[in-house]
Amino acid sequence: MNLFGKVLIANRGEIAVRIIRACRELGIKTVAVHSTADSNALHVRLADESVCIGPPQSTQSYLNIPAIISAVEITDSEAIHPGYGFLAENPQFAEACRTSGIAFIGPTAESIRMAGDKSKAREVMKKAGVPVVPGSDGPVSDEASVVEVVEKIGYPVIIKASAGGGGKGMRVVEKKSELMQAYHMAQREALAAFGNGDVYVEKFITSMRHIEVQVMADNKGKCIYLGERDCSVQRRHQKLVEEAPSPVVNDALRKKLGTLAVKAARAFRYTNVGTVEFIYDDDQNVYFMEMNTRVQVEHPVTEYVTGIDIIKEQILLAAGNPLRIKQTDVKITGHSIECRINAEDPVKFVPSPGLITSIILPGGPGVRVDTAAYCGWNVPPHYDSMIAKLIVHGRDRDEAIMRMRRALEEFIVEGIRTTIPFHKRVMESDLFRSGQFNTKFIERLNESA
Amino acid sequence: MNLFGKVLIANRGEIAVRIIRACRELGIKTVAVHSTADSNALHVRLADESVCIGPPQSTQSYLNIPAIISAVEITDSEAIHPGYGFLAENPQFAEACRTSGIAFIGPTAESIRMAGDKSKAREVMKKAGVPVVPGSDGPVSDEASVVEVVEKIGYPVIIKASAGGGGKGMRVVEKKSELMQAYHMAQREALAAFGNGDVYVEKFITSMRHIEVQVMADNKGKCIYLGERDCSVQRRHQKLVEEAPSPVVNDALRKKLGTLAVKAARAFRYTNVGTVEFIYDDDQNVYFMEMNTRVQVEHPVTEYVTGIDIIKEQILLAAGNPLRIKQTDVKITGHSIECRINAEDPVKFVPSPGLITSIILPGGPGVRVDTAAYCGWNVPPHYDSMIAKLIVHGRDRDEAIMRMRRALEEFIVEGIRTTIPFHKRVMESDLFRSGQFNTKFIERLNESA
Amino acid sequence: MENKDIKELLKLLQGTDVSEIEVERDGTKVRIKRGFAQPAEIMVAAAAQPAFAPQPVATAQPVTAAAQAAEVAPMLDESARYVKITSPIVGSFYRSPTPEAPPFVDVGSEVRKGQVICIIEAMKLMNEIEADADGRIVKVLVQNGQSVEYGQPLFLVDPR
Amino acid sequence: MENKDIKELLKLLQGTDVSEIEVERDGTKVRIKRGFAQPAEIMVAAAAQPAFAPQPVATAQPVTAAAQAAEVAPMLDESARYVKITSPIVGSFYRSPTPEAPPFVDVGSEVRKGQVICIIEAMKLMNEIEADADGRIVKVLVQNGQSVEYGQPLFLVDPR
Repeated sequence: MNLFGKVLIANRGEIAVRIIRACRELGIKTVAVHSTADSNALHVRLADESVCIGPPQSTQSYLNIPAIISAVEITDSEAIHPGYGFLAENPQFAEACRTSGIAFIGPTAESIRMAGDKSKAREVMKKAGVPVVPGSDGPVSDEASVVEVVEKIGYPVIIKASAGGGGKGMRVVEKKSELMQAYHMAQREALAAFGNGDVYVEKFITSMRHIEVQVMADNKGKCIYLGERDCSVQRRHQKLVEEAPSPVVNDALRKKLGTLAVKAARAFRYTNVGTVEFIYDDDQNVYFMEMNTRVQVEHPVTEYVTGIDIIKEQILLAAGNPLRIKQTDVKITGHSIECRINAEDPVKFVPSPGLITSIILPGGPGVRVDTAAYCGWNVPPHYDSMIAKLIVHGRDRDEAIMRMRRALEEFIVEGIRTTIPFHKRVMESDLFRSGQFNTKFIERLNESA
Repeated sequence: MNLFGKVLIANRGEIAVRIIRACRELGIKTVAVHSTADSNALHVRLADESVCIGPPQSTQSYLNIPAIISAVEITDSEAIHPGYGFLAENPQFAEACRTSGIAFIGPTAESIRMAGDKSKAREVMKKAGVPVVPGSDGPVSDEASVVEVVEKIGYPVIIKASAGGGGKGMRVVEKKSELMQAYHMAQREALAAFGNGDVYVEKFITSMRHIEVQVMADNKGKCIYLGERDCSVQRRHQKLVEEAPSPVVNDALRKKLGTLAVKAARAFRYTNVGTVEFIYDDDQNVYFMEMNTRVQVEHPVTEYVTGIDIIKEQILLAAGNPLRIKQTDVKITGHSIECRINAEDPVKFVPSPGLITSIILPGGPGVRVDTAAYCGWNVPPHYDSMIAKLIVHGRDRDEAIMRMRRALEEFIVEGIRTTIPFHKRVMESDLFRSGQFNTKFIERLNESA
Repeated sequence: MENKDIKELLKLLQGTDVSEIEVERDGTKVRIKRGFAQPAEIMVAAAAQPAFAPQPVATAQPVTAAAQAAEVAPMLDESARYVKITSPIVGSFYRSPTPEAPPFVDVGSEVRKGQVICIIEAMKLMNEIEADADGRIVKVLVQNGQSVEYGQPLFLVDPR
Repeated sequence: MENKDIKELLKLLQGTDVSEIEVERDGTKVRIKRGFAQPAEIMVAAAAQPAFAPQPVATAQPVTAAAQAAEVAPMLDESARYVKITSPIVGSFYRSPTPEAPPFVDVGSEVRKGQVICIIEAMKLMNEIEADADGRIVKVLVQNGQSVEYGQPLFLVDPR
């Protein structure tokens, strides 16, 4: 088995801690990098070595490619794990690693680039036979083509930047009178944000579930899927609760989604762990949404129901090993739910950084906590507000929900506000317990309150 | 399904917290009882209500039957969960509950009494066809009978008090010249300790593994086993590390042990969760050792490999429900190990109570922590020194060991000393990793150091 | 670290020009400060909760009996000279021998050590509780019929 | 550490001009302060961190660069009037432009703002680091060829 001797983790917070755990279990030494705001962070305390790479602002520290490459060099690391966010889906970073002779724990720069260009990814999927939302073939370059596409697919539509992401250069159009203005606005925004004014048009699906499939591929052409995750509980496209399996996916649909996901991964020439996100609409249509070319925040729910350590497998794959798990080895057992605990006001979702004066984590059977928080830690205001992931497992969905309720009940954090009370409301709601909801869950939860 | 409305927990520490968790998941209200030394204890903070039942000394608080029954009465509780230790195996307590119309979450007083009288239990087992260590038939009442038995079974032998427990009234005899003195000494000790001078003789097995089987029985005559636990890593009969499955038990032996355990439980007319402990000697003989008529400290390793919440099932059984798990539903998946973390010096095992100034619990995949400790808690000197149970699960024994190593590595406790360094030594030792050891493990570990 | 060790420490300091000493051992921390004008100050900080420790009971779930104890606390501070009579057992508190009878004592009653002042029912048994001090009842802290836990204050007494 | 050890400590202090000593050994911590006429109390170690915060770096795994920073800390406290020049990037520290050449600066050198005082190699590039203050080099804090992290002190300068 090929193994790295030392891995540098180009991230912070719970995912950096998660990666240190996987490395330790594989006998690999770890290097933490950190900004000056994170000198006392848990990932720094737990790693074998640490390097301060810059001031608090991410652009000058966690997004600072030269500083990170230099940290690899001065610590003699062999590989970089990018985690999620920051540089994880930046093809230039993957390339910089390759140029410097550093193993990048993720797919190739080419796969990242192909999946990251949304209009290009649509084409690749169509060619591979993976259904995409009805829309234009590639970018629409003039007003006439826009009108033609929209007349074919019908309103509402969404105009998106080809190079896009993060909601920029996106416009939903409900009726004809708004179409042209929206088209030009989207082009202008896309140009300003990405230096590329290409936009494309898609049918806008208002009522959907967000269902995604975890895949794993080696560089010998083998690729498997680990079942789906349902991430329909979202607030402004921000996932808040995830679960596996999805309450609306049966064995046949699971196989269908899995097969499509593997097809998508192969089309992107994918060679690591990744996630293919699908739209599942009210008419039970499945459409490719996008591929996330990195490990995801919600990977633990899949780990819980399959017993597979995704991060460990990811590292082994990046070291050039063949997949050691066969598709037939993958069994889904019980049900798992994750709640993202953010340092935010639980009603208004306003960030609440500051000193944690007391923290008592839940424990006992079927409870997992992934966190970098501890008593006496000062949550810095510079980064993402997620301070912990609370993940439970039960024999079935009902047991998992009751377990999540009691775990939230015993999770005590003092000094800052957290979204724990929000999650209690979700778990107690009949809507969540029924399993019958879509991405408008939060709106409906607030209406019923 | 029958359910209690409110359960009083006649215990403290991690097991009280464990029981609160199970009750919460079943929607049952909880009442904590506590001594004045435990006013700030976590079980008191987490329970729905709490009652102070006496001063720090256990005899006047956690062993004070009238105070506990009164606490049930003033809180209108329907049932008592005794946990382990304290009153859990006291038949008078089970009887007092019955007399007062309180459900006792455990077997009947008769089963507790029958299994608690060791000489009687031997007889019951022999009659039921469960092998016991060669020895006398019941108590030996005169010198001639002692000699007769010993000549039949050969040296070394052990003389034990019939009413015994906790090492009192026990004498190992290596040769004939020591026999009579040991016999009389054991009688005298037994009389002093238990008010009953009856003793019996058994072959003393010097080299053995401690293997026990978890059973569950309802009051409709149904009884199943949940596989075995191996608890051979002991120090002075104190278990330190437990695992499931046992590295020396194959499917055939598992079935044999399970069948014997169910036979034993039936013979004791057992009606709750319990554990049948066996001696497994170097010649692969299996002998009944004793039955523990309560939940055990090490139950989590079985929970991890079976996915069954033993405490929840226990409460449902005590409420009169039939067993809802069939023997064929019980599947052993992966491997689980538990380390008992004590507030003790890791070399000399001297208790180290005091203020916990910092505590960071391990987390991530396959890690469970059962504890009542938190940052700012003052570990009282009056009770058992176990402050946490660290339990891991892996796809196989090797993964479980590596996971335990990394979990111990990230488990930080400041302010008091703990046995974490001891457990690191165990997990790193070739002897433990080989799986080939017996109850002399600690001696051999120290020799090799 | 016991008092004899502290005593020994104090002795050690005699005749030295040491102004302050701090010793931490086995979980006990002792700080001794000396001065000419003021007497020696000894601060033993063993059991006291440090500032950062979680609030003990207040943050927990509502606790019937403890909540009342909390109400009482400030009053006790105001009147440190009063003695409290606490419950020696868990049970139900009754102020009179039978529902119809007048209470054993009331605010203003003079009580003597050993005098029965209330009943606590536990396990269907009526336990007579006696005053453990001479004095005048200043306040009855528990309602008739209410549940009490071990150590819960029942009466405030102005001792004689 | 027993009382006899403390006694010995006290004896050691007699006749010295030590005003305070702190000893930690085998889990016992002793701090002794002397004299009544001494100047204002300076408690560097205590003030450095709030009592409740976990030790930041010291308790972690050995950390190459941070360990050196820790060594430097007390010195900085002694000489608060000195200015430190810190590394603006991560990389390898070199005192001279080529291995054969003399160092850019040495202890005692007068430097001016903007003057190149060392090189830090990062990503195969040699980055010239300039002094950000006028003054005299008091100490070179990093060995030639050693790795440095962002913000790590490189030189102590007595400013003008």
